[in-house]
Amino acid sequence: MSEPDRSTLHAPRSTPFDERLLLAERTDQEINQAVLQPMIQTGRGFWALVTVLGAIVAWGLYAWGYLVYWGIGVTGKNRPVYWTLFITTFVFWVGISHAGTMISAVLRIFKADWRRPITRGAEAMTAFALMMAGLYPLIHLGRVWKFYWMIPYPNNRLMWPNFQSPLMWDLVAIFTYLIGSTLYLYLALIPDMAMARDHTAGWRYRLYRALALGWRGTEAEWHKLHRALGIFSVAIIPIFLSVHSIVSWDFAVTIQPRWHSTIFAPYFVIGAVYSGLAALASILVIVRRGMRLQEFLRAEHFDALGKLVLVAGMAWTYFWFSGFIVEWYGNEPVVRELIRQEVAGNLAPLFYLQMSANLTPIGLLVFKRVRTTPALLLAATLLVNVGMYTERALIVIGSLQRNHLPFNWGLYRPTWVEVSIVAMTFAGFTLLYTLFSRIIPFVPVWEIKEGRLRYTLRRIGRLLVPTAAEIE
Amino acid sequence: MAQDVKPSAEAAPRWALVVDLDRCTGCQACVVACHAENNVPVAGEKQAIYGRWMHWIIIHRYWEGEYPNVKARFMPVMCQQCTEAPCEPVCPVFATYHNPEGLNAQIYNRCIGTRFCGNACPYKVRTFNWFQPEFPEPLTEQLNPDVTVRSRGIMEKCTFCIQRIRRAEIEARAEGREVADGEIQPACVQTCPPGALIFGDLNDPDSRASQLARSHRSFRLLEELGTAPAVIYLKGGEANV
Amino acid sequence: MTKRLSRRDFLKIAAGATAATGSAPAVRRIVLEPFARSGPLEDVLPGQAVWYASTCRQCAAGCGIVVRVINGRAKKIEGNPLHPLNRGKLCARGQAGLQVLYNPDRLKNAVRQTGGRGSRQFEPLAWDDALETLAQKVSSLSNPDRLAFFGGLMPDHLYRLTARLLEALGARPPVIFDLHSALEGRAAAAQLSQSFFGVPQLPVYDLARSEVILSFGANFLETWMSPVAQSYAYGALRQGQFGGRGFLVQFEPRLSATAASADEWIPIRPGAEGFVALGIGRVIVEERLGHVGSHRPHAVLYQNVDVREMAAASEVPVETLRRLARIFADADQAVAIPGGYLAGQRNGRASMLAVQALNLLVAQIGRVGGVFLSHPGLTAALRQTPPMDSFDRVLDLIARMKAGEIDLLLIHGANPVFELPAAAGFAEAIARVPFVVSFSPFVDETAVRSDLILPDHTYLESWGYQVPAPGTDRPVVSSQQPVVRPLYDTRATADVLLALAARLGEKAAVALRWPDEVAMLQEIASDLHGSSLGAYDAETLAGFWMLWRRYGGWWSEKEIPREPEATEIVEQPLPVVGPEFEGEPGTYPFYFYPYPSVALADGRGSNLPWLQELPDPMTTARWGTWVELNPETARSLGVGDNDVVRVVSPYGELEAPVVVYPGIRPDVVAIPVGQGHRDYGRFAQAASGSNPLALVAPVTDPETGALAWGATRVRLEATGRKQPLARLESLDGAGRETLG
Amino acid sequence: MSDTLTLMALFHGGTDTAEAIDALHALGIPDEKMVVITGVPYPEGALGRHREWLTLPYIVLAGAAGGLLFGLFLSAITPHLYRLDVGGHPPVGFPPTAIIIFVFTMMATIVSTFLGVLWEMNFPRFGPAPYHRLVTDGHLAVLLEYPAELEASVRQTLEARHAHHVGEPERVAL
Repeated sequence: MSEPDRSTLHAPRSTPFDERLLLAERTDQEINQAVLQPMIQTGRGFWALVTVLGAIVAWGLYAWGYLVYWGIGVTGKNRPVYWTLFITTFVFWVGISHAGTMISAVLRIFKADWRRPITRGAEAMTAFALMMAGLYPLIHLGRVWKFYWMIPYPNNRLMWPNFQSPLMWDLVAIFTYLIGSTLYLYLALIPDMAMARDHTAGWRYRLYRALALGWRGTEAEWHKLHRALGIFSVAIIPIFLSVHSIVSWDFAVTIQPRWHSTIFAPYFVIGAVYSGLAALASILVIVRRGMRLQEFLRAEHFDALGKLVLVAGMAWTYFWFSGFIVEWYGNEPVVRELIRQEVAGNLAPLFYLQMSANLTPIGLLVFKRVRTTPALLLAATLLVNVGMYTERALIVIGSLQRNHLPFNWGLYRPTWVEVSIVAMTFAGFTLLYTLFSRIIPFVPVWEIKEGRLRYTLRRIGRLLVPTAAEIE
Repeated sequence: MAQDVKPSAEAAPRWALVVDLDRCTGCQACVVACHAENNVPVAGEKQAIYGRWMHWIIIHRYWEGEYPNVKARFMPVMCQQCTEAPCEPVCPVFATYHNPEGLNAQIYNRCIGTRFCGNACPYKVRTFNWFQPEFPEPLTEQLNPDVTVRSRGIMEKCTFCIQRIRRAEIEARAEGREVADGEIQPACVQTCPPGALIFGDLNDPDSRASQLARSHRSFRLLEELGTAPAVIYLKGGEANV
Repeated sequence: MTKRLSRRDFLKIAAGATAATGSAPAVRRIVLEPFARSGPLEDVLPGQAVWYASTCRQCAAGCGIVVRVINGRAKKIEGNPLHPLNRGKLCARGQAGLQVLYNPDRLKNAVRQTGGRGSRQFEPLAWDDALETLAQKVSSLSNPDRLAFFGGLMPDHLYRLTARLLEALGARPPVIFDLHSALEGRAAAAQLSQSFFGVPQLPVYDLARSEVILSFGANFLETWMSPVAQSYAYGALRQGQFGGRGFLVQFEPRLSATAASADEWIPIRPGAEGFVALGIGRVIVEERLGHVGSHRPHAVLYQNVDVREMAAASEVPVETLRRLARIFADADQAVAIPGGYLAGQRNGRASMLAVQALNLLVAQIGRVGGVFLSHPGLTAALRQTPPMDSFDRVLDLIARMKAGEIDLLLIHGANPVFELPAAAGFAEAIARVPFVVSFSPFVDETAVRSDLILPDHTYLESWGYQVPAPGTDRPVVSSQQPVVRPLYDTRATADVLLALAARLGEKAAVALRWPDEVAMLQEIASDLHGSSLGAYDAETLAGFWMLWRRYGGWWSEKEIPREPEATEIVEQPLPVVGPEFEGEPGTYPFYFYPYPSVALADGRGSNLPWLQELPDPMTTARWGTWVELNPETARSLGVGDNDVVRVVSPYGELEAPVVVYPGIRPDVVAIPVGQGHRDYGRFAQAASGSNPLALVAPVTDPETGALAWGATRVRLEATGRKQPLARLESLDGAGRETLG
Repeated sequence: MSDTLTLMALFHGGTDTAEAIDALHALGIPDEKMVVITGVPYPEGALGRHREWLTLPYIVLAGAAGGLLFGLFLSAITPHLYRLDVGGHPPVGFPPTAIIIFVFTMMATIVSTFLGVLWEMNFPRFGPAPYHRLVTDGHLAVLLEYPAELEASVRQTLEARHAHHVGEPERVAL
């Protein structure tokens, strides 16, 4: 850390606004530099991190190869627990991916100005999380070398895939979401690429020049870009809703007790938003410190984000409860058995971990101090994701251990292969994100500048309050 | 059995397996017969301990009461060949589908191993090839040429010995006659010493299977799920009058 | 008139016959072929399935089988639909026969064990040299008495040859013993018939047409005697044409699969079965139960029986005895079966007599639904079946071996080192024999201890015949023919003996005059030619021989019942003998119950992967050995499922995981037989398990001399270790059918 | 007939720019002769210029329609091309069809929006174009074409609004 940064993001009470307008005193040039500098100068820590992550990914790839060579048997799956950690992690990553659009699309539509500095970080998270999620449907296949039979074209014997299968819905929905979020990310990136192009040399210049596609910033270009982004942010929201609903239907369409539930779709979506926003908060706290972006990512951003997480958490609790009460009251034998396992059986540890890890943060985030203190916020949001991961494990693995015929019940023990591959995706995600933050301006410079344009200081009595112009 | 007849298959037979629980002695002959007929591999002790076994037919054993008034009952469970099979629609590549004879066909070479069908099946009768099956030489000689040996990563399950059904149908056609009732016998039915398994066509009201299916003892496994299985159980412990 | 047959006719017959036997399938269209010795048929029909009829040798029952052969490779074994014994049905072990033939651990040629016995270093040996060595060993015997032959499950013709050879050499007759038969109590049962009906023949119990069956320790649906035929009958008993449902009561300390199928299971004190039978008999006599009053003359049988005492001794309340007595006596058809577990007690004979007497008492002998003897008919001549020897003859042989009175030991079809109670000391004894020759196709525990292994063909490659024992409702001979050419350079032991005899010359050569076993079989089969009884006949001997192979034997078309008449023995009061057990009740509080595994029988099945993987019907366990404990016993011992316990008897000990078993007496510990092989192939050795015979006391029932395998007491010690057992069922499921 | 000149001027603030543009209008230089290049998107009309009409929405609609048809083909037509019954379901059921159609419609919408906007901006265009690096540092560049005779007045107008770097636009390779 070059410049000494304050232990908390708190503004001195005396001048509540100056920090908000801090950028106002900076010239565009300074802003550019503030963004580009940390990208260009990478310390030893960075390379150390990259090496470690790279090693983990490499090991994970080996594990995958081992899995393909010997067969699914090297995982802990058995009858009846046919889906395990892979699908759990798949659901988890899809969940994480939901924050990006939530932030940049929804907030763009509602003209929430505080979104500006964090949109890009969020969108990048979406794209990378989806890439990781996309691996699992392949990894978990018994014959991955035949995966292309799921691609909608008349493959061998002119057969088309079965569009009644939720896995097909999954495939296309996730693919769509991946394309969507990537294009969205890139579209909003073009002007900044131009900016970077104008201020760099060497390979970076060539890269940025290519990515800028010859952007100049004429009024027409700006206008068209805005229109496109407008359409995107409207179009991507239904997609983001559909994706996790479809993932939930992978489970809900079967008659497996505990899976066969109508509330699954919204429950999964809200859970996704909860974990996604939490993950975003954690990442922002880390990146902010790592890349010295204190100027851009400030108290009010984390405060607002924290509030969103809080709301999502409450909504999740509500949905969880509405699902649970019906199951509990219905008292259907297998479900009853599953609930018994959760409350007092072999699933109890996971269940209590899930509940505590999901509910505690809600309690914490009520306090502004927590929302605005990096360490506390990080703790709270990481806890959320521990909870959400456990929740997915309980739904996927837990439910499968029981069924209508007690004779056929089973248990599950993960193996090193599964753990390694799961670790691989976590490392892979971090790696992509780290590299990304060094190549792409982490905060959308033009959006910040645009936002800065809208503020003027207005005097109300003794106070100087910033007021945003209601123009678009 | 009207609800078993699919409109798409008016003329076609509806193969069904009747399991008379009153006759079943749990002797396991059917299990080995199935291994031999369908090239079902063995999992080995380590895998077996972990619940990975390959049998297409297993005999559930249920305990009732406590010593000394304890009773044990046997219940052979194989693929129920459901009419409304939950395992079929979920397969993304049509590896499992409903054939015109009402059988729940599993196309091994289509299967990519999502194991979705395994989760969807409420009877958990689908077995997955966790590893490449091993047949140390010369055990390969025992393999039935009429049935593929499944590679790793593939779902498999009881087929009602489709190869035997086809063999009988072809023979009958060659001799220009109908397939006689009782002529088709899956391996398990053929060997069952107490004659607890009866195979036949439900669309033929006179077939032995149909007659037994009409018995007051008959029930389906997990009937309440509405999967309309083609395996019909006859309750034990009472006479069939 | 004689029936000439074409293959087409044969189809009809196949259909007709199966319809006649009333077996489930109305039609079974399989064309059976005789195995042509030169240029087998399958060579001319590439890819075409050919069916050969033969006989199953997986146990002594002698079921008829047909084998599907494609391109000279056996693909599937099925029951012979024409065979009156098993009527197209086959048990798990019979189905697994393919893996005997194609077992990866078979010996591929004759071998000599270089580096001494047990070295497991084998050196291939040309058959000529092998025979030369053998002949030389035999002729160099100082005294023919120093030659001993230990046989197990032998085809009849081989037994004949052996007996003749030994006789010609002046040696003692072969000792025939295998664990499976001992567990069935074959020897004892034969003796029982001998003294009861005057013939040493195993009786046939007409289960199919019986209304009430009292089964005393006879697990006739699993391994006892002729399980397939009995299961077939059981099916008829349950859902017969007339809709009736017979009533089956099983007396056993452990709820076997048979008991599970029974209407009533009475967990009886080990060895007290006789008391129950006597009690019931006494009640019948006292209360003049039954219709005919036929028992008047038999009152004497029970003169020194007191019902209360019997009830007390057997822990079966008097009311139960009364109830059962009434049910049994009132039934039109009722039968009581003395099972193998009785024979395995030191009061075996007394118990079996008491049980058999019940049939006499209610006049069920030779009656429909009662006890029969299988009619020999024309097959009488062929009935030189190996008499299962009782255990005391084995002990006597062991003693002679130990005393160094045996110089040459020949072993066929048995694995005494594994099958005999370790305490009997066969392993030590065999070490004292200068030269041992095994005919086993596999390197089992006994073969490893021999100098020479001259592997016999497996049964699917062999010729032979067998008169099923116990037979069925008509005269039957099952014929055995090779269904494939021998895979390896093995040689039929019968041919080896013939060649040996030829080399030895003189009396031996005269006694064994046939050029090869087939010639011998043809001669034997010719006895049956020209009978009008048979299901078929041919004009020429050649034609007959062809059909004999095509049908897989010879049997009468109609059933010919044979009503045995009881001997005078039944005019004396029945003996009341209590059981005795090895081991102090104080130190060894539990009765030890080693029972034959449905899958592995006495252990000869444990080299077949299919059978290793086969779940035990009751525990659904595979691959391992386990200890069955009553839940209460387990609780008092502080152990649960998969906890390893040490089982200690005065003669040895073993460790195995516990199976908490609701269907067993609290004072009984049951362990399945079959596992614990040190040799006998990869699959047998791979399985985690141990041989319960290490615990069994080598004692006999003084009356019959049968091995009293149930007469040992043990104690249990928890080890604190856990060892998961490969169970099919989920232990969490707790054996429930539904969650209800 | 007099030839036209082009020149580029940089401004510091939006206000100056706006005034300059109005003045240039006054000189009779029409909007289409002017291009304003900024590093920051200025709100609509901030520089007092009119909007031109966009084809983008129509491209998007067309794309969406195409996606819908493709989805319809996959979910409703292909099941008939190779008929296979599953689980007692009809070959084509409403819910799966709805999902597939929806997803493909959205996919097409997104993709067509992206391609559409690139097409509208006729990107990528790397060739040299009049541009100034200072733009991304917050300066506003006005690029204008005018008849030679207005030279003096134009320059003077621009000076008056504190324009700098006034002169022949350098064509930068973008």
